[in-house]
Amino acid sequence: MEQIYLAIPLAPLLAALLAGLAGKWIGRVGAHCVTILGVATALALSLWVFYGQVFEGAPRYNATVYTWLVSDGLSMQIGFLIDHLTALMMVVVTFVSLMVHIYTIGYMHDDPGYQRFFSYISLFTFAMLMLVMSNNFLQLFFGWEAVGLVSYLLIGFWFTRPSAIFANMKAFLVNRVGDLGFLLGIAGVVHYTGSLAYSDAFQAAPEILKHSLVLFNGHAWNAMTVICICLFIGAMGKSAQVPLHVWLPDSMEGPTPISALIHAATMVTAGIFMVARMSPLFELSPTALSVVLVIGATTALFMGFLGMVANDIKRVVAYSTLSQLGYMTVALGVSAYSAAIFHLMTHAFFKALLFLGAGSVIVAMHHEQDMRRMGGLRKYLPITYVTSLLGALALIGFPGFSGFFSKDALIEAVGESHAVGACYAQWCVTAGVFITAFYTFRMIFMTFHGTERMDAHTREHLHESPWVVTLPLVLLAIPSVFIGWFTVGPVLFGGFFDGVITVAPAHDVLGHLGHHFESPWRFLLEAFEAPTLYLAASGVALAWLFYLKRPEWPAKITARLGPVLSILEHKYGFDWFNQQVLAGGSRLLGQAFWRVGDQWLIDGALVNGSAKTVDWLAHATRRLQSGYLYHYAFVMIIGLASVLAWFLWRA
Amino acid sequence: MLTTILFYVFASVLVGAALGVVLCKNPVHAALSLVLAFFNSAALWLLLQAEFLGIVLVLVYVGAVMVLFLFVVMMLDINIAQMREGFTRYAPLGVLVAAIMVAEITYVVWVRHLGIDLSVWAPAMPAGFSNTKALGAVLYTDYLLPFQLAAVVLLVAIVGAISLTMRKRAGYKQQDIAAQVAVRWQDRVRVMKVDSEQVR
Amino acid sequence: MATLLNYWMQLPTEIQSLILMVLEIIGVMLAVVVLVALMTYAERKVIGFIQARHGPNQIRIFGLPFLKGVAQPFADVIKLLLKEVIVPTKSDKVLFLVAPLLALVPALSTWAVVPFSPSFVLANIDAGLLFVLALTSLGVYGIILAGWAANSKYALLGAMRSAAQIVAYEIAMGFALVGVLMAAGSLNLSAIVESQSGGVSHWYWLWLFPLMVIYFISGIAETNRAPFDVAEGESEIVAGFHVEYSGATFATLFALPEYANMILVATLAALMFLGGWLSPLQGVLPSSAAFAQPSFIWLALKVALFLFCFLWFRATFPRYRYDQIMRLGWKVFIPLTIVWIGVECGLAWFHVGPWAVG
Amino acid sequence: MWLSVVPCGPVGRGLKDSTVASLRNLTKTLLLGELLSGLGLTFKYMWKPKFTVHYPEEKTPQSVRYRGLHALRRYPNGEERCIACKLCEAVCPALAITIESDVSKDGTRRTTRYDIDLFKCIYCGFCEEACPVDAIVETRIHEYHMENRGENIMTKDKLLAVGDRFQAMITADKTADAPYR
Amino acid sequence: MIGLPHFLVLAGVLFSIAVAGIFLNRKNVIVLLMCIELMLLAVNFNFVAFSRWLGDLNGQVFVFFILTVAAAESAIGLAILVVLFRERRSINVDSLNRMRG
Repeated sequence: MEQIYLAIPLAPLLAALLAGLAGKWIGRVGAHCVTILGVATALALSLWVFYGQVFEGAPRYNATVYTWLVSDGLSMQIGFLIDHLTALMMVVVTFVSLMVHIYTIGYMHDDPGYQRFFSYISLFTFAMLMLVMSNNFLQLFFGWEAVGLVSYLLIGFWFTRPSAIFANMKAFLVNRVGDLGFLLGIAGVVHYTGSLAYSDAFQAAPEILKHSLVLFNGHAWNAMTVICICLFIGAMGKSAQVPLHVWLPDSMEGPTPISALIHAATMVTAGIFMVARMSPLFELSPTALSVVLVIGATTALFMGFLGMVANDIKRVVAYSTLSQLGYMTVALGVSAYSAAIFHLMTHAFFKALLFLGAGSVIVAMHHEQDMRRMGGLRKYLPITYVTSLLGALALIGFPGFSGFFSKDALIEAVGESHAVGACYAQWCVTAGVFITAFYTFRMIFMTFHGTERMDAHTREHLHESPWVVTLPLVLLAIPSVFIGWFTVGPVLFGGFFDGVITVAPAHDVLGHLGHHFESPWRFLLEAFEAPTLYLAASGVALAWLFYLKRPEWPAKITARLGPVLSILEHKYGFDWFNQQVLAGGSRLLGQAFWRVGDQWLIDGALVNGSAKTVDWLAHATRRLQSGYLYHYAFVMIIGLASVLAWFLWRA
Repeated sequence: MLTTILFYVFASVLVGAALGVVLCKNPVHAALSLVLAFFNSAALWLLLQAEFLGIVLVLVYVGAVMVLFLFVVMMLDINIAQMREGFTRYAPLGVLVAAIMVAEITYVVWVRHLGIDLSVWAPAMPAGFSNTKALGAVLYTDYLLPFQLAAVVLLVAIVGAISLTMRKRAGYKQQDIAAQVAVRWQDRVRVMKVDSEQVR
Repeated sequence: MATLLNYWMQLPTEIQSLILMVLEIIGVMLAVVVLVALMTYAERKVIGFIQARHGPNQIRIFGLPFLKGVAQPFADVIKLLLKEVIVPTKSDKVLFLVAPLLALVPALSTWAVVPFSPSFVLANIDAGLLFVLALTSLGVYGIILAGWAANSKYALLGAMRSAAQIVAYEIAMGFALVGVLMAAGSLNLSAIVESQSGGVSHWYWLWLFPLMVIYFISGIAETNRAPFDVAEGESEIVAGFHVEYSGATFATLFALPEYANMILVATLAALMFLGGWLSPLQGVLPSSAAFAQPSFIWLALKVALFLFCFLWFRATFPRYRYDQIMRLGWKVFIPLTIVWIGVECGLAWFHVGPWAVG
Repeated sequence: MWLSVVPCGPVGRGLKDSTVASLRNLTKTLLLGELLSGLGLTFKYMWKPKFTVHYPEEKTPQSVRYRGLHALRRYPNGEERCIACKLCEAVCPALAITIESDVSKDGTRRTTRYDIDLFKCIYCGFCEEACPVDAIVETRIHEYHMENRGENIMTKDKLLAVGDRFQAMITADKTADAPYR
Repeated sequence: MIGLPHFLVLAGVLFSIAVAGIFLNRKNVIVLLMCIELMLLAVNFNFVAFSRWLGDLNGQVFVFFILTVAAAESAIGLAILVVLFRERRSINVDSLNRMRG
């Protein structure tokens, strides 16, 4: 088995290396063939592993493959932890990745960096697999950072564009902030447990609880809370939670396939996955869970608002991703880890679908991303339209679609929760449903319906995307629609994650819900009694009204709601805050350090200062160094007399 | 009594000679004063029964080093007037420093005693004591390595002095004496038989 | 006479010995001076003979009919002493006058340590050989100062030549004496002579023959005698360092020290290589025989032999060129002496020959 | 320089020849052969009889033709031979002779001045050869000296005095030489 | 009675004269060298005197070495001087400031 587990990440790695280092050699076809083969292998093996884990009841695998080094008793290893969670993640990652690979063939068709791109996304798959498969913090961190690195490379894939460079720098820097917290969390875990392995850390978790840290003005914090919050800060970075979400919309500068792969389906879910994986720790700290909950709820609602005003098709999808990540985080916050993972899975499918659909539209529109120049694409891109519509329905939680099951279960779980902030979270997520429905269909309507606002040239060249683009759309649409039916029962309420995710009995909202769960049908019917469905419907309706029926209304409303819109258009000022306050502050600080510390102290005082001192001394000495022999003789003699005198005086 | 007289005679000449070294305008006279100083020092050392060193001082310094000095002084065209510039300007300083040193040394010698009973004449040497022999005995046993090092120092000084002053002059002819000696008449002269001319 | 003796007896013994010492010194010095005078006569005579001439043969002592010409040097001395001493205008007058004395003093004072017989020596000091070396090295001052003080190009050049030559040959001379010193194991000249006792084969001339040759030739060079008399070099530099001297200064600068040094070199050679006052018949005749006894006569004969060699060489060999003289001194004699000292060390190590060392 | 390490002979000679010669040369040099032979020569000459003539006491023999101090001769009757023909003055290559003439009391032609500058005279004897009356001659006298300035001029009186004083010797010499002229 | 202090003071006076000489004859390298020789002589005096009074020959051995080194020093010094004179036609110390910093 170990070879199989090893093969799963190594196949994409090998493919990535081949495509990246020998890209010129193997050519475009060779590059995509080899990477698709690699990812397909990984998918096949993942499916096999998943099958073995889920249906054959294979035991949970936890073993070290390679010991990197042992330092002072701390062993740094590479190992695999294969259980239901991992298996599920592996399947999701490899599947979406494979779809993106295939899709990329079409999407990146004329790009000069073709092989490089394949190399990157394959490398990304490897990194993500390493992340999810790891059985210790070190490897997790490696995967975490590798994912960050590849995302940096991919966002800046078109590195000639200043905006891309800005975006990848932003993503990288914001992720650094999260990574610092993550690293601190890992350090805390290692400090208290003395081991990097999950199993040891989770076993020793109750021990950590006994410690407390004095931070911030003498307030004693429970060590576990601190560790968990630190870890969650990492998750905030990766999963783009407020306030570390700013990188994600900007990262849409990258090519669309990676938006689908990284910023919708996989990388951003790393944080969710990580928190779920760390559930034994988080469960011990209600405080941390509440933080998670509040942050997630805030993200879920307020990022949705932003989606309402965005005009860039990819940004709309990106904000919806943020919002949905908020939903998942809320689920984590209420200890409904299964719900979070479930939503992660369904979201991976339909969000990848939406992104790829958007990409298809963008390709068709010759890389025009502004929805205000679209409209009526329905008849030009029928497959894209249908699949996108399905994705959108799944996203808004149309009954029966996968998103419905996951989101509804999630909202209900929040409702069941008694955690601090649960009320706020429930309000947020419920309102979020309406928002989601509105902006999603706003996008659909603006893109595929209504008047055709594109220019004539573009319109003449409008045609459906090639099969390599549409095939992944179709393949992703299927699970987007149907996967909820089959999985809602076992995953959410069937003890799928027993022994993998720990939930304290007091927090077990899903267990509570599970008592009422009978079947997906029943679940479906119950939805009609809940307000969420109607909220979603009204959102769709409002979108229809604004963007199809009365397209002039939004402008009027916009005029009325100037300040609110301004806030939304400025994305609540996060960017401004980051740019001006944080970055500016940092710059100021840096400038201060530069001026005072570097230029004045180090350069001036230490480096140049020492040189100048030497120079000054040398100049002073130069005066002594007259070159006249007798001066030296005089000095020697006078010195001799003085020394003699000193000896006499002293003795 | 005789020693005392001799000491004072030699010492006063020595001091006078030293002053001559310092004050003489002409470097040749200064060098000669130094010779005199060395000579008197040698005499005083003989008084201290350091015969070997006394004679070596004369042999080495007076006989060789000072000749060298005189050589150089005489060969170089020295502008005496220029050399004396600043003499009076620095005289007070020199005298001051010298006076300070004299005072210090005198203080050390007369006041501090150095742990030696100063009032007595040095212990008499045993009969048949040969300063040279004793010195040789020490020099070739305890100080063998330093002695050889001193020899090396001298050798290096010789080589250094020669290599410093040696210069190749253009058009300087040298003879190879070995080759000259090795020459035989057979190499230079050819005996030829020449028929006498016939008168027609 | 008796009263004089009585008066003498009343003097303290220190004064007595002091007076005796002074008398001895004066005696030796007078002897040397007289010998120098005779030496000049002998020189002229011998060279004359070698050149098939008669040499001086006119001046007689008080007009006595025998020994015609013996008084010639005394006549010369009187002539020189009576002549005017000319001091050049631009010369360093004090040094010009002091230089001859500086040449004379070491030449005469060296005699203090020379033993003339087993019993008679002015100062029998331990480091006699060193003393000799030290004082011979002083002779150069007279010459160099004479040359410089005269403020004449020729004089200065001659002085430089002479001084360089003396300094150069002093080393070879010293090395040659080191060989003797090693053989005798003493620096005391009397001890050196004593250590050679036992017949002609015990004298050092046999075992140290190269050293003797080198010593003697170096001695010739030291005294600026022909064929090493380039310091005078009439053909190039007129008369060298004494070109400006005349009268008494000439006599004291040139004649006296040169001949005194010649005699000294010969004496030392005799002392160190030919057994000094030891009889050559020591081992041949029974030890009680009169001719086997050590005597001043033997020393005188040996010295005479060497002195004759001085004259003989002068009459035989043409003058060396200056660079050849230097080459001979530095490149031939010094290495040779060192080589022979090495040979001597080897011989002493294997106890071959009459060595004190080893 | 007598002591040198002797190199082999010039290139191109036979090995044996040059080697033997070099060895011989080397031995000669090392044993100071040439110097010793030189010394031997001088030593030998020291005992050779002296060539010196004890001059004031001994004198080397002189030819009758020896040309020394000048003299003016007279006839046996005491009359001066010189007739002031000035041939000697004319022939003198060193222009040492100065003659002035006048008629004498007895009406004959006679010199009033006959000077020979001995510093100029090169004792060639041309004057003697030129003289038709054998008046001016060169005697064998060569041991003469001057003590004052001007004494180098032999005046007529001095010359006649010399002739008078050594008349016998001059007559004998000329007689002895006569057959060969 | 002559004691050790006599010699020591004599050496001290000698040394001081040499020191003064360096001040006075600051322009003449040869005299400077001679003053240095004089200083060494003064030091040697102390060695010899102490050696005599302490009955320890090591002092004289030191003098021996000092003589050696001083001889070497003056030889080299004079050689430098000769070379210098050849270059500059002067031994004026004032013209020897090429080492000026």
